[in-house]
Amino acid sequence: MSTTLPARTLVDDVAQILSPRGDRVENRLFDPWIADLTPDQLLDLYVDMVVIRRIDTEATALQRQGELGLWPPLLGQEAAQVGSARALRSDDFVFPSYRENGVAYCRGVALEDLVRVWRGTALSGWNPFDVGMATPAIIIGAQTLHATGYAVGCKKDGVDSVAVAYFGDGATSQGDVSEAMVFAASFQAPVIFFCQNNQWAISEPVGLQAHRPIAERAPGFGIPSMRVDGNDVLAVMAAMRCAIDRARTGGGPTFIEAVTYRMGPHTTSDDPSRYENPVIRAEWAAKDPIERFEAYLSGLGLLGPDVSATVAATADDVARRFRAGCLGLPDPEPLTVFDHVYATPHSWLDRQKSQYSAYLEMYGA
Amino acid sequence: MSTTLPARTLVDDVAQILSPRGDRVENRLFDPWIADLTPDQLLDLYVDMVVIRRIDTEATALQRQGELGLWPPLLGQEAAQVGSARALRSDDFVFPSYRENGVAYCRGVALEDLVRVWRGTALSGWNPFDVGMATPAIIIGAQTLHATGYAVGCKKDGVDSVAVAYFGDGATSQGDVSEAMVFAASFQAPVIFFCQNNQWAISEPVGLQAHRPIAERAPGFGIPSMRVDGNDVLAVMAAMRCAIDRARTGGGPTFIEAVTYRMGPHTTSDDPSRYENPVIRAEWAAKDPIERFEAYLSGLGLLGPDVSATVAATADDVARRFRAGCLGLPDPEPLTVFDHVYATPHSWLDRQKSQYSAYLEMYGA
Amino acid sequence: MSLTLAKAINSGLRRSLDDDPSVVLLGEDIGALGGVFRVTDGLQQEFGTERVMDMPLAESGIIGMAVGLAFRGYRPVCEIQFDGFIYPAFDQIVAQVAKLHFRTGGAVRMPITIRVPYGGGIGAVEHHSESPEAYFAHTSGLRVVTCSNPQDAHTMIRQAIACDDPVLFFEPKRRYWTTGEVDEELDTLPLGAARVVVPGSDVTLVAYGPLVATAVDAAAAASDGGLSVEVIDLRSLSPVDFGTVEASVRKTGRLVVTHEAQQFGGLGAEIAASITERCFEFLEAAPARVTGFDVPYPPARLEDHFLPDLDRMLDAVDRVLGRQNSLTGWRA
Amino acid sequence: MSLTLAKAINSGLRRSLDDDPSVVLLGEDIGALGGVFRVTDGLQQEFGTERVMDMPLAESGIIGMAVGLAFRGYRPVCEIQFDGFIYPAFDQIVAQVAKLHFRTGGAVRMPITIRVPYGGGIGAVEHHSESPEAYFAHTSGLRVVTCSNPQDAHTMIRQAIACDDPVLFFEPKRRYWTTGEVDEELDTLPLGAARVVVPGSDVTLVAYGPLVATAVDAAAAASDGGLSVEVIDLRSLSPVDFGTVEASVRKTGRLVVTHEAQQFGGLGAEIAASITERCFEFLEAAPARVTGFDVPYPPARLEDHFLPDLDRMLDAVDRVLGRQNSLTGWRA
Ligand SMILES: Cc1ncc(C[n+]2csc(CCOP(=O)(O)OP(=O)(O)O)c2C)c(N)n1
Ligand SMILES: Cc1ncc(C[n+]2csc(CCOP(=O)(O)OP(=O)(O)O)c2C)c(N)n1
Ligand SMILES: [Mg+2]
Ligand SMILES: [Mg+2]
Repeated sequence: MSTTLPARTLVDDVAQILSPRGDRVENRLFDPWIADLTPDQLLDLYVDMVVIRRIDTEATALQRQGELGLWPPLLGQEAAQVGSARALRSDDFVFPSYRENGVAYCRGVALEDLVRVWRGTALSGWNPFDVGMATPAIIIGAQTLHATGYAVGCKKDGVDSVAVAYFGDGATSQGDVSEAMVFAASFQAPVIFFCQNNQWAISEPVGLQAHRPIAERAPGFGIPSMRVDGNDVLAVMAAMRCAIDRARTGGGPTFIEAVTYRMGPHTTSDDPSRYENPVIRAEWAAKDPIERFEAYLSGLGLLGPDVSATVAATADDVARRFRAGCLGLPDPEPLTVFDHVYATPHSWLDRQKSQYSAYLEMYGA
Repeated sequence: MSTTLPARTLVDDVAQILSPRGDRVENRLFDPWIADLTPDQLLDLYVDMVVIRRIDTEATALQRQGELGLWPPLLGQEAAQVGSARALRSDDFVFPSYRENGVAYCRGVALEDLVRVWRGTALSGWNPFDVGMATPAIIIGAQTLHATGYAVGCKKDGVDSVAVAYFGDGATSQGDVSEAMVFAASFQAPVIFFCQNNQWAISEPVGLQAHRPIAERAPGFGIPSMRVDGNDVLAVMAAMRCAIDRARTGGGPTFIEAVTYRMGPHTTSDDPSRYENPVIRAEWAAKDPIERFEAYLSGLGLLGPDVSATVAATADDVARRFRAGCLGLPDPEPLTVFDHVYATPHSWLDRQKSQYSAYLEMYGA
Repeated sequence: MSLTLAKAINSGLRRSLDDDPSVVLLGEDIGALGGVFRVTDGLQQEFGTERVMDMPLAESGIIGMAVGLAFRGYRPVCEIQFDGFIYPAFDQIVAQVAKLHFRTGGAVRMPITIRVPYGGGIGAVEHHSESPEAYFAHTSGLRVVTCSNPQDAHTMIRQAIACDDPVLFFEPKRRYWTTGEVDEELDTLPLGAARVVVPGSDVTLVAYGPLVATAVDAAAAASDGGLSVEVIDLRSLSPVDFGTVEASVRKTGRLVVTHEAQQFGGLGAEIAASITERCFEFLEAAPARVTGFDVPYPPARLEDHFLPDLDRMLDAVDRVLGRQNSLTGWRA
Repeated sequence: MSLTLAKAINSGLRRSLDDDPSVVLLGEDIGALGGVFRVTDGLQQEFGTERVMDMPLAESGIIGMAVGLAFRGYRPVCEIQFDGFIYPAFDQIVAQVAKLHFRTGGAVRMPITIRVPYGGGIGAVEHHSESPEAYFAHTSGLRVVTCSNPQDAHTMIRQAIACDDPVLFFEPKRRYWTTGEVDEELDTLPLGAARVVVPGSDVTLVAYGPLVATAVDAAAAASDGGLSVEVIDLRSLSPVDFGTVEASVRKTGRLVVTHEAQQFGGLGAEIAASITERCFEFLEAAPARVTGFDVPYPPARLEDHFLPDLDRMLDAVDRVLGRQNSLTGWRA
């Protein structure tokens, strides 16, 4: 299968495999990349999306109940996250932003680990090396450079693992993201820039960041790009598999813009009623990634009432365990505030810790 | 005259009006933009280039003699600087890097003011508002954002002045330059990004910064761009006039890549023998901007021996005055080190100044 | 008029926009949303998108563009959404905003105000609770100020915007909802002046921004124990009004400085060192510092330990008084 | 073997590249050119372009890429061409390099060395003579060191590279051409330790990097006048080896700290404040600071005034000894 892409933006229109109504659309470039998917695998993608939406809804509820400090919903972006994450191997490495909880789930992050950061018990929920995925990056765009450096390392090591940077439409304005493209092109790094264009950076519409489709930016840096319907899990997977194959076989970086919509608030602290046009929101609701895939699978006869009931039960079970895991997270011990600042002893900090320990002893921990 | 440019790179090849041998080449887009140049104006461009080269040579000599701490030669880039600077009005504003001494000369900067920075007597050679040009920016790329902000201000003020950012090929890797393009496109700022691609960033060839021609980068940001022979003063002027006209008439930003070659060292501290291929250097020597224009003007019958002698005498005279101006620059008074840190009184610094003044009094200034 | 600190800044911004057509507001989400803390609420509606401009998501771009606008005669007021997001703009602030007036021998002024909601105590995720003021106070060419109450918030933001120098304006985000009387006409202190907020005679306690309220509480608690603690609200961090601090220490002979920022190389060190230089002979004890620990800002469930509180302040008061305290008998 | 300081770093880099295949060098112009100061001279030739990599012109990109390489198990050594060009990378250094180990609870190490030629005295243009060490010393999670002689330069760069924490390695550029004996096998002091370079009993003079040589000269001059000045080369700026400084001050009772960096909020303040806290009762006078002024680094023709020299150090020595000095009788 060819991995050569034209230097310029691959697709001028948003590429689809499924129409918003769930009809199969012919796509000569993408079709081969998903031709091998078995009915079970298709169903797995569906289950992933349903479960992730359930986790996301539950997390929002937990935040409303005061159990989480904050939560960044991914509602509406399930296909973009599942389709891309499920294209990866376990030896690949993901550098996410803060919204990739769906990706994290697919990488095998434990349920309670998804919320440590948002409950405020830790700054990271998991060990990145256990799951091949860094923990949330909050500084917009910074992780795109990390992914590039990691990919350069893979190339040095002579392995065919790849790195993926996830980021949003707003992030494309940050200098770091452009620099990442410069470095990735310069060193032909096996990295995929996966941009979820969910139309918003908090209250700012994508039009403030870019006057041209975001996918058009990469070719000028020497990086081929694709623009894909981010609510079409198969199209996303096809694009991602194509890009990954290029990276594994020495083809260098690829940029993917997954066009989607943030159906929830930016975070649970946000109030989109101040800036969002409900008409446009309603239009996007009609393009829901899960409903679309449901229609497709039903058409294939894969989604009878039995299956649907099983999936719902699975999702409920995950939600229950997720909630229990969250509520069971212990508060960290006071003196751990001094841990892991350095990997080796640091006289100043050691003294400070010793003094605070004396303080706690005197006044009671 | 139309100011509409296609969104994508305007010219795939490097646009010329004069061949390296000085023959007139037809160029349908550019020709109209220089059709009005009179013989006198053509000659003026020539004199500018000759004088600037003379100043540049003199400055290198002054540095070798210990009279300047450093000098960044612009040898080879005379056409790029003169052609662009002479397209501007006095109410336009230039944000240069450190190498734009030719531009500064064209903007009317006094001869001795060109070297204050390089002699180390001041951090700026001139008052930017006197000549419509900021003083050298050494942090690579930072000035592109200043130009963008200035241009947004012009637009706010409802005037048709424009801003120009000068920078090099290496600068295009800096995040600030990409951000400047984002902002300029977003606000449709009347700014021209003028990149002198002189093939080198100190010892690094342009290929390390970019795998595609630099002019291709802007369109992805929504900014039309042109790639022009930077050793062809007429082509540069045509491109610049076209871009300026777009900016003045509400057409927004334009990116120009002037393809040229740094014929000298990066600065007088540099040793290109460590990294430069002399064969390629020799190829570029054959495309010299002054010789080319000389041939063209001679062909037009504008450059007889009399004229040449006058030009040489002018250049000699400028060089003499330049040298005298440089040697006459006074050292700053010790206590001026505290001046202009703030525009309004600052108790801490005022105290420090007073204490150092006491110190100087005790130990002798 | 009784206002929250956030609303007091909002009204200060409104007055500045009203008074001077060269004032423009730049920032992420400051328009329709009114900023994530609603500090710019309603201003874009009132003054239009040319005066209150939503910016692309790039802090270096925002500050760099402000520099260009200042060249053109504007007086930009930039909002950095949270303390931890100022670093991408560090180069433009430190190498351009701070230096351009000096670089150009006074020809180019940079009357830029950079508003930064800062500090912890709101249970936030990483990068949303930092106190980076020392970086900027150490940078020649910048002024750095911070407010602790609605009246100062209103007056100082207007003074900062009117100032011909660049000003970093740090807003104590956990005090945004503190309410207080605001008189828009009141203009008692210059921007660079500190204020004695609680007079006292035994110990001088210097605080600023979010910790002023805590320091005042500590002084009240101390006073219950028969101690007279003088609390100074520094307000300006560059320059520091050492005259006011020195006068107090000459009286009390004992100094405690508190801030949320990390201790090593923080403002507390400068205040301790400068006061020691200025009135060594008046000091009865070494100045003590009560600060955040020298760790990155910790997760929310640990921030109560990181943040200086009343008890830690009182412990330091005991220390400078030579009374029993947590370090009595402590050995490294 | 007698080497210049620059060559001593070069040989340290070579040994590190030799000893550990995970070491990679990243920077602008470090390959064919060997760096603008030739510190990496010959290394790309010897180790190839995969170990010694010229980087695109973007400091944030360089450090961000180093972070990714560290994730992958590499030990990147980044060169920032001059002090004043580190600020575009500030966000990656402060928000990523410094915090990742803490953020991940120790799972991800950042053994990144960032080499920075720093300081003035070479008659350079703007941004080429700065001393930004205090910004980094104030940043939790970073280690900051600086060398003053060829032997330390060689040993310390190897220790920094071998260290599992991120290290800012400041190189005193005006001392690059200082020559001295270098023994590659010598490894006497740990990276965090200070060194007494001139023993003395009357005054403690603390210096680091480029000013150690000046301080030693000052001590010699003082000794001609019958004074015994103890000079300490700090070497490590985070952490500071306060044990060594404290021991000295307990003996002398008098402290002078000197650095090129601006004074307000600089390292001198921290050293003065910490030493005052640790041995207040031993101090005979307030610690004095001899530093660059609180102005942006000035044009070359003024740098001799900006930079602390022997005379200003001796003036401060006189001050802490209560002798006649430039501030005798001075009033604000
Ligand atoms: C450097 C930086 N500046 C500002 C912010 C505040 N902020 C958090 S998310 C966000 C919007 C991001 O938009 P986008 O990249 O489109 O991602 P999305 O949230 O839509 O997934 C902003 C401005 C930040 N986290 N980091
Ligand atoms: C932020 C920053 N990093 C590094 C440097 C050091 N430096 C000075 S000029 C230069 C190369 C610039 O190349 P280019 O942009 O092509 O301009 P040219 O010198 O060729 O005119 C470098 C790396 C700098 N001045 N600023
Ligand atoms: Mg978005
Ligand atoms: Mg160049």
